[in-house]
Amino acid sequence: MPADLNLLPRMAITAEAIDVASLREQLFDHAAGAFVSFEGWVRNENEGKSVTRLAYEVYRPLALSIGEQIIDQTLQHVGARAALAVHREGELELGGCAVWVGVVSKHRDEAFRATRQIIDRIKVELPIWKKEFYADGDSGWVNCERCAAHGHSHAELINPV
Amino acid sequence: MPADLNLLPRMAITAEAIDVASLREQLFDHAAGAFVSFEGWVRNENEGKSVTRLAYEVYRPLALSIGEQIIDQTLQHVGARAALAVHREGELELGGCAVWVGVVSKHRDEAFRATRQIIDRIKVELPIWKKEFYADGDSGWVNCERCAAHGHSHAELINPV
Amino acid sequence: MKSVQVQYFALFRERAGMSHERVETDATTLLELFNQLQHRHGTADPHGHCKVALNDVMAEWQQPFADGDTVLFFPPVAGG
Amino acid sequence: MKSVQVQYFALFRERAGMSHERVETDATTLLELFNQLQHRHGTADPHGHCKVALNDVMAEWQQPFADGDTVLFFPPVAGG
Repeated sequence: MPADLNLLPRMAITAEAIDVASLREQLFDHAAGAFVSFEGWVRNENEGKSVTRLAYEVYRPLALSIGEQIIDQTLQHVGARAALAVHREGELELGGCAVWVGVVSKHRDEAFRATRQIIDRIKVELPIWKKEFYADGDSGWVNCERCAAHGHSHAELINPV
Repeated sequence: MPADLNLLPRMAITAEAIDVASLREQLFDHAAGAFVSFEGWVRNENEGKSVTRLAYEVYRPLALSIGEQIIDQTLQHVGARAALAVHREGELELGGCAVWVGVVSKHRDEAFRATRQIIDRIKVELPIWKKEFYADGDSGWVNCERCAAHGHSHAELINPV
Repeated sequence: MKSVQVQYFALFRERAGMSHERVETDATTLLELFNQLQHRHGTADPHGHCKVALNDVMAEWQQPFADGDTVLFFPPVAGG
Repeated sequence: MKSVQVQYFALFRERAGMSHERVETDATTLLELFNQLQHRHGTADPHGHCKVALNDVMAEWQQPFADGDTVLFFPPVAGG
């Protein structure tokens, strides 16, 4: 795949609101027929508890290098043209955009697959931790999705500290 | 799935540039954790020919009713929260956004699957025809993807008229 | 004989040199009507390629139609 | 004895009450070091849950480390 767009670095961490319009424009490409984007928004409920806000802790050096590697591997593997990803750190309110991933490709199948692969890997491979604050005053660190999928018990970890 | 957002009609046809920021905002929803959008952009090449611009002809009454039905069926089938879709008609320049689909859901899998299903069906079920104009001065109506996938010969149809 | 309104789209419209016309016909199905109008739309066999709608509802080629109906002939679509 | 810089994140940081400390240790693998510091991070077994990085590169639990290295202990991540 030609890499006409000079987008490096393609993974970013920001403490500011994510500017989705600007990110989309960076991917404009006359050789691309498809653009797919994913956004993760702060939801008002998780596992039955009412969420009021949350905070992300990020270890930037490794989050950036692993994110860059994920995007690079995905573009090559899927054959999409270009991709960008941004993850928030710090506090977010309900409805806030916590993560954005965008991919352009010649045809749509590649853009859908690459966007999905990138967000799936970002969620389990980047050193990023999410602390949820609940309506009842509790708070807790959310466990990684991979562990949840494997059915491990993490009672000790999801209890508020 | 609750339908908190009052978005009807959810399928639109427009002769103006698609306002993606406004469409995204219409889907804001504190109970949604995932937002996926797809855009089809006018590409500078199709099947080896250099494309300079294109024009969509749309039969609005059926494009709107079939589009509405596709979104309704997909939301129910996949279990996503809400969706919107817009398709352009008339002339578009290179890089122009020809179609936009956006879906919000509680978790990301539903948003990815619903977005993909909606665009896949829009492309083959709506009465919309694309005429491409080429750098060599030719022009031609593009055949439906379903026919191409089935390997039918459409030599008579892709020749310029 | 029935009198129906026929509408042509995209390639069919360009080939027919018109977007619609009133047609007097003895055809009983939409397929028969389509075949009688081959000199307009230029296509010998619509199956698997083209679609037909009757009074703004998608229809089957073997479907009958009535005097006063509106018939829409759609060449292969290509949205997106 | 080796002297290493240890960094704790998220839940580990809160439990340890510190983000980093200098540790003198006779541990030979990262797993041994993790277990020696259980009174800080509070976790008995990191396998399948937690990750470790050595000098800003992801590492294996059985990996050795050297005097002067920086060791990062990551509780289960949850991006997005």
